Amino acid sequence: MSSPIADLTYRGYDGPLGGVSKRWWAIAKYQIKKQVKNRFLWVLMAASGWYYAIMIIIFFFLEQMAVNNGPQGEQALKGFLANIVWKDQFLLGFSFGQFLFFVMTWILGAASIANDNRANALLVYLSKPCTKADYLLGKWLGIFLPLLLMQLIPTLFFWLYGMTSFASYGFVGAAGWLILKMIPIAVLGSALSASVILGVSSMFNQGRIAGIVFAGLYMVSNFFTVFVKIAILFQGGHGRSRIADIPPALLNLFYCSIDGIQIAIAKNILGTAGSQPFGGGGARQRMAEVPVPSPIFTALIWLALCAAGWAIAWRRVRAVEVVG
Amino acid sequence: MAVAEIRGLTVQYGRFTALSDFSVDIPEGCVGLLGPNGAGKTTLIKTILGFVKPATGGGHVLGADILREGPLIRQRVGLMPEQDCHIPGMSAVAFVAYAGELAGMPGNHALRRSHEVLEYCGLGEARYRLVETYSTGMKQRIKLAQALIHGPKLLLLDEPTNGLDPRGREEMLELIRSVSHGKNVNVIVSSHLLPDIERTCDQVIVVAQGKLRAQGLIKDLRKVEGAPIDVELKEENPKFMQALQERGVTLLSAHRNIYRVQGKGLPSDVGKIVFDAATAVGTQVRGYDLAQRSLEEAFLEVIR
Amino acid sequence: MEAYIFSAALRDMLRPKRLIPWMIVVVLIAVVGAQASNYFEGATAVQKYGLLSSMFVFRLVALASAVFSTAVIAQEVEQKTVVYLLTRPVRRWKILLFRTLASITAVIIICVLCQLCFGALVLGPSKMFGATFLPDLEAIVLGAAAYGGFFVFISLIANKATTICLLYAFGAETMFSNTPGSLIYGSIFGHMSGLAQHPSLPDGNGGALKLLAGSMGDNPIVPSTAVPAMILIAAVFMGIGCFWFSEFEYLPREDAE
Amino acid sequence: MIVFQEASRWYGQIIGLNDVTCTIPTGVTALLGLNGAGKSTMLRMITGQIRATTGTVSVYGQTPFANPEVYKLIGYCPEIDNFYEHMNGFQFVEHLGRLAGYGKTEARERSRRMIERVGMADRAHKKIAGYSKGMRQRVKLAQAMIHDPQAVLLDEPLNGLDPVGRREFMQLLQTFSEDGKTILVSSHILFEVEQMTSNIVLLHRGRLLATGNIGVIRELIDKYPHRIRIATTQAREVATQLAGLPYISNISFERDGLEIQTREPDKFYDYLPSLAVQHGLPIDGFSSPDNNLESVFRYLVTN
Repeated sequence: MSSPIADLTYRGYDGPLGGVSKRWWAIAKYQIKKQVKNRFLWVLMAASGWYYAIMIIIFFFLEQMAVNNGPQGEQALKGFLANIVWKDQFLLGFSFGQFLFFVMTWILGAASIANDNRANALLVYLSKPCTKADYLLGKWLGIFLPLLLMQLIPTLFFWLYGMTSFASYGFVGAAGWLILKMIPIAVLGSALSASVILGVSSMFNQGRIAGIVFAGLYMVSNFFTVFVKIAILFQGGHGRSRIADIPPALLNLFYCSIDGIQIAIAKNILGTAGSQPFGGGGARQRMAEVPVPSPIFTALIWLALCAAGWAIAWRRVRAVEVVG
Repeated sequence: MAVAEIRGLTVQYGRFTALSDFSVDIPEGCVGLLGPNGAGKTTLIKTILGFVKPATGGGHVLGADILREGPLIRQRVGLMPEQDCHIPGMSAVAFVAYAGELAGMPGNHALRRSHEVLEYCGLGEARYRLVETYSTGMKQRIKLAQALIHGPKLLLLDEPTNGLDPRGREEMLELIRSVSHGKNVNVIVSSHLLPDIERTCDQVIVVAQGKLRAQGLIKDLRKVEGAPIDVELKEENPKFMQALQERGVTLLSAHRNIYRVQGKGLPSDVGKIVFDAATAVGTQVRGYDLAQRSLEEAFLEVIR
Repeated sequence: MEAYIFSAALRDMLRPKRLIPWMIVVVLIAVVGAQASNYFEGATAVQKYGLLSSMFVFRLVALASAVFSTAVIAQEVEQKTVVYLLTRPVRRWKILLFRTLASITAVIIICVLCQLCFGALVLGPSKMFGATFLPDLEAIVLGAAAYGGFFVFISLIANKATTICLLYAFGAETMFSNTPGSLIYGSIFGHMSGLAQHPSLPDGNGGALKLLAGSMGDNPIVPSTAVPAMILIAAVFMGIGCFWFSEFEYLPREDAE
Repeated sequence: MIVFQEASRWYGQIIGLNDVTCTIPTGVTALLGLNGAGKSTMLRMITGQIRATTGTVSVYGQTPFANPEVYKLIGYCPEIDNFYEHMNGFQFVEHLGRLAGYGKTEARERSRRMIERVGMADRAHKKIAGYSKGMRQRVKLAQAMIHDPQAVLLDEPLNGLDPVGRREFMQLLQTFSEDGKTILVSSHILFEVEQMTSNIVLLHRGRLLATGNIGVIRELIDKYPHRIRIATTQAREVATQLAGLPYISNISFERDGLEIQTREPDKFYDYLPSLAVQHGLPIDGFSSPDNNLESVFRYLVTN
């Protein structure tokens, strides 16, 4: 007996309802959707590949020269390529992107839990069939996946350029499989950043403050990295490297920062200590690079930082406070 | 058929016992949950949501076990928390839809129903606005909307009128009444404002010191022994008492301009005497009814 | 009364939860400083100490001032508890003045501790109370006062005071003190260095560190002008601050619904 | 004595209070109004946190803005739920007592007394961070009264208290008012106000709508139409009698009686006894849903 006048008062919901597991995906999906709409992030991503971009431009001009100027140009290109160690280029690109990765992490993650804390959003999450683990995993994935994507895209772009333009110069053999190494590097690096910012964000109830603290943490820890760099560059002041004079324990300080540990991962996985940017330096006056750290050292710091981030977040997010 | 049955539940936080050997059957319909602060009300709500790890005892909510099936319970129950809460940076409609997705609704269903529920909660025109910009009254409404989105069979409302002004309170109570009556939604309202409970609920559960103190219809709780009558005068009038006593009506108590009297015979007979007495002393009767305790009086007596 | 405002504020600012992180920073600075001092050839211990304490200890004064000055009023406004302060039978300027003094004292305590640790590690316990000690102490005390007065005033008038203060201390001042010309007179840090008169490193040494220590340009400031200048800065800004705080409304924000 | 003289206050373009003139006498006065009606603005002006944009406010003859003399005379219990959370309740009250100018021993003694008076003696040494809403309200009240002020201003003090606490709180206010203090309570829980006081100041959108005591409210009640329910077994006979009265505008029948509507309640109530006494009709009871503050309020703010 349906009435011709529709009943617009409240009615129950009889539509489909999913199971109560995998709620984390709903959270992650929302986070990611929100993040990818942020155009500024894409700009930052493009900027983070600045080293690759400059290299591509240099290569492009040298190639043009080789095409237009005949053997002379060919010579110049070959000379330049001789100085280029491909895996070092990936290392450099990744290292030089670090600051922008940091900014991206900040934007992606600083507010993730902090703003929820302020708005009591946890009450909404936990009064639905979401557990604390769902919540944290969802938030973490919401930072990790976009960050991973944005770390990989410039690398992938450079690799594709290499594959298409320098296949005949031995790129495939020397660097063709490097992309497979860059993936775990980006995965580990993004996981680290995401875990740390998750922990920091959970400690505050204003995204702004969490961001400042994360930046502070980054800057302070980066002080070690910068300090070692300066020590290497300026020590003695005579332009010659005294890296051998610096005790290894102190050199390892280089890796004791958020940037440093990611560079350490990259060095471990790529298996190179790196070289001067833009193929510079050559044999003439090689500024020594900080040597590859022991993989165990790297793994320990990485694990400790990730665990710390998660542990803090786990402690700070309290399911018990849902009511009252 | 009870909405929730709890059997022999003891919950302890450290040395503090929040609930001790607590058993209750929460009936269908709209039930008021009363109790002073620290009485175990909050713990009971947590129990119904499947959040507590009791020392002993157990129970079922909507057929799901409170010890093992917490998430399942929370999919069937909607909670409107006491504190302000929202998810920052979202418009109302996105927020409520997201809450639906969190409860397991597919995205498109959630969005459709989000519009419907917001419309119903009186936020139809403000649904595209950011929740942060909402006023207190609107924030209460959106909390209700996010609790209703997944069509729960049981709705828990924790202080739903907190911070609302008289107009907002009335609208909120009207909303609660309309969901709880004839829509097949069971409601548990916890509130310190007893008149709100009086207006929305048929039954109450009174909890104090971790124990169930009373349970039953509000009507029964408010009954007064011996059926006396309350007479309200326009103004206080001491002569009125005397006039009553002369006519054989005993005065039980007087509070400002309200007099509780006990006479013999039917209410209408007593009424005649009262009118007569009032006319004799030249005062005006403004109200005349079978005495009822306010729910507040009843409550204070039960928990004492 | 005034004594109570001061001591209560000081106790609050130096309660363990706040003090412990600062102590960690102090120890960290001392350790890093001691490590760093191993890497300058041909410089005496005093020269190294001078460079590094300008770089670390004096910077800590600015940093701590920026943080503690917000605890004077801005934080109370933010957490809305300023209402309790404003409705007490005390003149408002007294509240501000004595809380400011408390924050300056807190900064001095932390920075002097840092100076002591730093001196003990870089110069060694026997030499740390040498010729540099008193001028440095004076620079820290007066610097804390000048920064404190200035930053508290900023925190009264601006919303994001900490950011502004840090930008001033680490951005503008670094630039002022590294550029030639008279800009350096506008830098509290410049006055502190002028007062401390740290000897500079021999030529060709230090490089980028000199930039951080703010000793690239020549510092024309001498102690006899630095002392009155810093006292003046502190007094003027405290004065304006007291006036401002007494005359203007301090409502917790976001309440005009 | 708190006096407003044509006082107005704007926040930028937003209106807080618009041209209010009134006097708040000793005893308990309730400040009523919807959200945003200007209640908090009014209290902030009295406590000298903000100035009047135009007009004047005077508290015991003095201008309150940043005036320590005024703060000696008034105590303020703000609406905010913010404290120095790391302190315990006792420390909080003592701290504010010291700031009120008392020495250590005196402040301690006063805090102890106040805390006892607000019923927090057993819980005062727990951290405020762990307090429930009710405990917070009590601590806030204790700090407002520590210096034994002449006037106490309370912004929504009953919010979040449970019925037991509320009753105690109201009794507490009653004892203060019996001591001859001025107490101004803002609230929007009207049934509580009714129990607390007979004096009201009603604000609506910044304007002063009504002020006065229960007598004024009575008159207000009588000025607008009333619905009155009459319980009787002979509804139709009663209706026949009433139908002839000029001030009855509507009669409807209900399950156990009838409901009438009248434009002049006073006259109707005068007439009513004659139904029972002269016409011998059985009146089992009668009551009016409009006979309370809540409906006066609704009436005033919707017109």
